[in-house]
Amino acid sequence: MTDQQFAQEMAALPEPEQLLDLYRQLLTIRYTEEQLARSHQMGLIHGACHTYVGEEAIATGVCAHLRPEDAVFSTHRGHGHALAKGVSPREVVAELFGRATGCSEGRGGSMHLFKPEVGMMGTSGIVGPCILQATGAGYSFKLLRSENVGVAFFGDGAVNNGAFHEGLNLASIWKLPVLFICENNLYATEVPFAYSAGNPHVGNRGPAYGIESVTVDGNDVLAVFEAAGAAVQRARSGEGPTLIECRTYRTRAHSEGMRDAGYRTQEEVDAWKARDPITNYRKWLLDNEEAGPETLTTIEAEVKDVVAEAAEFARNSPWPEPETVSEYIFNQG
Amino acid sequence: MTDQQFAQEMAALPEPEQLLDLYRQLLTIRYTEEQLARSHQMGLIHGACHTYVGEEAIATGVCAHLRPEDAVFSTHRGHGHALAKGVSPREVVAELFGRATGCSEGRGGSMHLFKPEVGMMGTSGIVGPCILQATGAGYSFKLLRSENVGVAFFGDGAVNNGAFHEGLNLASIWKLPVLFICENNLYATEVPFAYSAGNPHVGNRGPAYGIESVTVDGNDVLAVFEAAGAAVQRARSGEGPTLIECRTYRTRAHSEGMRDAGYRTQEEVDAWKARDPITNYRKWLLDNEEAGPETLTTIEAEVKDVVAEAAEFARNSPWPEPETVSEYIFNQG
Amino acid sequence: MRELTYVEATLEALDSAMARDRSIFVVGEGIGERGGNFNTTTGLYAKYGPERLCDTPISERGFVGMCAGAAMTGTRPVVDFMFIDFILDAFGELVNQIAKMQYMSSGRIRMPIVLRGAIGIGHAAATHHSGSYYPIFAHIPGFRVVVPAIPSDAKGLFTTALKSEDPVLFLEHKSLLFNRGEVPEGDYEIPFGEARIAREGADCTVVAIGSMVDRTLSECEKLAEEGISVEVIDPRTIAPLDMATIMESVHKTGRLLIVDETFQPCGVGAEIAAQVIDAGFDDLDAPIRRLNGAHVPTPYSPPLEHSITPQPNEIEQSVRDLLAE
Amino acid sequence: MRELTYVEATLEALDSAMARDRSIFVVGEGIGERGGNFNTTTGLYAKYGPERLCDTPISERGFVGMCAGAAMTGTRPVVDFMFIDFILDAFGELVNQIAKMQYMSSGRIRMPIVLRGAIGIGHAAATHHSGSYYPIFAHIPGFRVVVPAIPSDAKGLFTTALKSEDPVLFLEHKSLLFNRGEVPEGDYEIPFGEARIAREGADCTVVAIGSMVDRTLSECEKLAEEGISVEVIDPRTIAPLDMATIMESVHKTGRLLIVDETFQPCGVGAEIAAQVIDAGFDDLDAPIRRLNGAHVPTPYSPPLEHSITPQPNEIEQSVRDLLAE
Ligand SMILES: Cc1ncc(C[n+]2csc(CCOP(=O)(O)OP(=O)(O)O)c2C)c(N)n1
Ligand SMILES: Cc1ncc(C[n+]2csc(CCOP(=O)(O)OP(=O)(O)O)c2C)c(N)n1
Ligand SMILES: [Mg+2]
Ligand SMILES: [Mg+2]
Repeated sequence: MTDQQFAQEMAALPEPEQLLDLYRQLLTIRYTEEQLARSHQMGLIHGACHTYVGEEAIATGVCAHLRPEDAVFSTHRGHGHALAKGVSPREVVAELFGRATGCSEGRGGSMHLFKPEVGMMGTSGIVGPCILQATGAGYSFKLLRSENVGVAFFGDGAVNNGAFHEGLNLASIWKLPVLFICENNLYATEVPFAYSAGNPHVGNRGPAYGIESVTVDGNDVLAVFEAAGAAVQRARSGEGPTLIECRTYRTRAHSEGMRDAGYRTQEEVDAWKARDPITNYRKWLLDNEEAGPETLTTIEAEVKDVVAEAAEFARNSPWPEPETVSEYIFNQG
Repeated sequence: MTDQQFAQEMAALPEPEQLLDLYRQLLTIRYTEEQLARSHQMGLIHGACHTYVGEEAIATGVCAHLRPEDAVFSTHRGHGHALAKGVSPREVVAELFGRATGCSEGRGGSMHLFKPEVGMMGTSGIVGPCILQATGAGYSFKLLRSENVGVAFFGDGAVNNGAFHEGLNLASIWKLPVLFICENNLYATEVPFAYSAGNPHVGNRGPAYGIESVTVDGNDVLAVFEAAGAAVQRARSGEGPTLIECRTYRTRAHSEGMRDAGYRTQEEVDAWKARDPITNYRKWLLDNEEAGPETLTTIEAEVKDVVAEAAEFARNSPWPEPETVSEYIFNQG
Repeated sequence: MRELTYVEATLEALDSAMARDRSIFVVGEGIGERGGNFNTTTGLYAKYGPERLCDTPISERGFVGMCAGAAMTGTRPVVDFMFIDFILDAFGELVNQIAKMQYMSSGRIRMPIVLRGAIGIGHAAATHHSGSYYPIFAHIPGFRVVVPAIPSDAKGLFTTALKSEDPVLFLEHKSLLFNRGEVPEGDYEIPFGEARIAREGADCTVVAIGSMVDRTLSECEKLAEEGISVEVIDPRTIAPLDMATIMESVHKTGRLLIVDETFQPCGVGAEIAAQVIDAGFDDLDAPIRRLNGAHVPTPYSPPLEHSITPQPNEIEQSVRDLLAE
Repeated sequence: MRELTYVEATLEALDSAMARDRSIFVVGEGIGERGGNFNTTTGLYAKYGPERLCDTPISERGFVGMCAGAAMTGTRPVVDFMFIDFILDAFGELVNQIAKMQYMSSGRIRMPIVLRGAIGIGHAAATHHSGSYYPIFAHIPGFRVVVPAIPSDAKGLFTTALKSEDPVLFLEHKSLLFNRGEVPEGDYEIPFGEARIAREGADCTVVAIGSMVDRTLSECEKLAEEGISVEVIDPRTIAPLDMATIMESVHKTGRLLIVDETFQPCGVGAEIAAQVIDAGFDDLDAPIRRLNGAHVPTPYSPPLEHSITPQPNEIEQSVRDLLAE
């Protein structure tokens, strides 16, 4: 199937009322990340902190189609996925602050966010496993005859990893209900994908596994929404997995506090900043008269408050008790 | 590049005198394998024994282009590669008999054949590593500014493994002098490749890694010879790796003593037996008047003798001394 | 009581569990219609079909990681590795994901996965098909590690494994697979962390693991004729390890030998010895001795291979040495 | 003598070796122009270029297997993992290929590969970036396992590693990397298998590993004020393990404590204890004690993380307890 045919098969645009939900979601991620970046500078976050600034459209566009029973598996850059899947800013911020009220009760931190109650099955400090685990969720859902889907979010860096190859092939041969969402932000830390991959395209890798694949503008929330909608529909109706390459860019450093020079030019950063997914979507909403400026300003203020309150909540939350440190290793005993 | 363009770029046919060497090599593998199969039945071989019967054209056609300094890395089905790379039938048979005179001094057995002196860098009981190690040989050769090449032989089963993905990509991005020879015999033990791979073709996987790839008839020693010649030339002249899918079939059981029914039909086996690489090549030599029947009969008798003598040698060889069992773990100490 | 082989015993447990619990499925190479390289799934494909007996590509990392995801989302995978050596390609998934998942998620995600395979040295399988590696899994927090020595234990412990919410490594020594023994009918569970006293005795304690249990017991019969009374303990699970039973025995005998086919450095014997010397220092009348497989990759040739595992005469001699101390 | 940080010390060794030996090359993620996540290759890219400081895709299994093949064919790869945790995805290549290659080939193939990375708990790195895993590598035959505690040892041992024909795991604790210490100029080698007596003493022996060495030494100063004289031994290499030095010390002191951040079960402390109880039973005046990191995946939150490594007061108390026995 060509990309074009695939596009025609895609689900429709969001319903009007969903358009504002998308905007709210984009902002929730952006403001939370900016809050985390500030908190990191203040020493309130203890380990690494990889923000999702510039890539918000992807988690937002994909997760808009998901139910709590759908299972999301993510990476080191996973705050946005957790938020979009329904983990509250409170729980995310508190987790990064290392507090007992965090979504992993302080055991996880930035790279280990869990809330199975809403289908957030974890972020991972290791590149690769999320692809396999999403495939496994697909296996469960198929075996259990449910209509749920498994979703893996991963970076371009994971594409060169054996987990990508094995996971996509397994999902293909058993036609599992899985979405493989590659967030191609052109770099793995400072190593360009164009250097590290013999084939610098991801969206054309589907045929190597006999699965559908497509490339979309990852900074365009509506484009992501459309492609993901079609893929979710395919998955739920038993037609198997889809690989979606979302071309995007992270506009902050790889992780907070790290240098952000020497490997990419200021022009490149500026060009991508001009394609900011939130600014552009805001403009689209206004241009298409889907919302007036007051509505948007109100949403912005509301989200700001939610995030500020989340940081406050996190700061005031208790630390986990050292006595509990050996709990949860096993379910039994 | 299309397959056709690629074919045009290929090296020429073998020189006339080489044609008989190829025949001799094919027979050496076939007779040695048949000897090993008989010895296995007699209890002279102690572990597993995977024969190469039906696939001899591949090792023969590829290794005809290699020098002792070129490095071959192989699999569990590696007797043919060892023989074609210059390990003597004596050393192979003695190794399978577990004798001190074997090419690995009895430490290895069927799946661990080593003779670095002729560039036989090992067969492996684990599916996958040979792909990576051949890539590494390519890295060495590039760094050392030599013209040597690394060669990996592996089955269709390895294609679904992460090692394939990672190895081909690494060889591609650094343009390493490596040949990836996939011996697609349609099954991994009893599991059909058509079942286990979302994409049942191997020869079209090159573009996923930005490398050349081609499919040839693995039962046609001249076809393999041509494709390998072109690939070796490319590698030696710094143009990078090539993936060659050789379509073939093993006509004996996966391993000696194993059942060989229930997963493939007698018709399929018979059809492939009718395409026997040795019978067909013999016919080609006669039809094209490259050799008369007496010449071929003489070669056949000679090789038979060599193999019989090898078995005799192995039977009369001493066992390794248990006192030496801890030698060679480390180079020092 | 009727007798079954070790493999038949686990097959009975698996069949019964799969009949009872539709969320159990098995993955592996050749475990479908073929019934497994070691007959570990014979007949199940016909009963439960291809989704629940799922033949896989040679993608060990892939299907282990996949099964982790499945276990996290409501099903109960059993990974059948054929030879356990192949698990090493999935080691990252095991250590960083499977073992840690319950902890990282503060107990809200479960990891009911069983990883099974044939271990051990023998049959000239050579170094890529002779590994055991259980001391490594006991070192890592988060695994249950089961090494049954007899068919009835294999069945009871496998039943427990198939009901566990935790990741279980179920390791079956190749030289035991076709041994026969009495096996009760019907379902029964043997809890993890309870050693079996394979033989009672008063003069010396021998802890023997896996295939070493039978080898030790035969020597004990000989020693008994001379009036030497050896107590033989089979821990059955390496993690959790039933130190209480071992401690109690050493309290009685004052002497301890550990016989284990796997490598000595940082092995199970080391852990047992270290715990006994810490908590049972005053009980000891002699040094603690270990007999292990040689610290060497497994060689192929039979005389070499034979020389690297603890032999009956060495077991006997070690007991005599301890009694002479 | 001039002082260098631990990282500067290994960098000096690497630079010197690379200048001398053109067959040495380094692979890893961000070890090229960037100079390594922990500055382990700073400045070398400019000197030796992209072929010898080779940035890799995130293909740990791939580049480890590749480096195995390179080591087999005449070059000397150094794999820089940044965090050693990432090595687990290459475990199959390590155990089944790298560790066994010399043996399988009856010594005719060499495996001069150095695998380095940052280990250890600290800085809220959480459970995917806090592993050490060296007891596992000591368990497997075929590896040299090096865990330097001070900059001068780091330089000398790294120089030895870079000349070794055997596979070496060179493991650098994150909390030591930027510690300063006196480091001799020029090339020098420290042989594997020779422990360093970090402090002489007569009353009790403490074997401390990696980051635990300094932590133990500070406590010993306090105890010395009370007249308690502790001998502190830093094994420096876990494989080979210098048991002679430890044995000799225990012969003198009669008491032994092992302090190690890694997990207790089947760990290095277990191995040391088991060897001492076997060969040094009569030397012991007290049980052998071990202090280890808690047997739990590393939690993120600082108070939890802090609670799982052996703390100074626990070291002190353990020594006191042993002396009271
Ligand atoms: C297996 C593994 N190797 C290395 C790392 C170190 N690491 C963390 S993030 C990262 C880059 C990831 O790049 P990409 O997948 O493109 O994601 P991005 O950070 O660009 O979102 C690396 C190499 C890791 N976490 N896991
Ligand atoms: C990593 C790994 N998994 C499983 C096996 C068991 N095994 C040995 S041979 C084989 C089939 C290999 O098939 P293929 O690669 O197509 O080679 P063929 O035997 O057909 O030549 C399998 C699964 C193995 N050796 N290594
Ligand atoms: Mg990226
Ligand atoms: Mg095959």
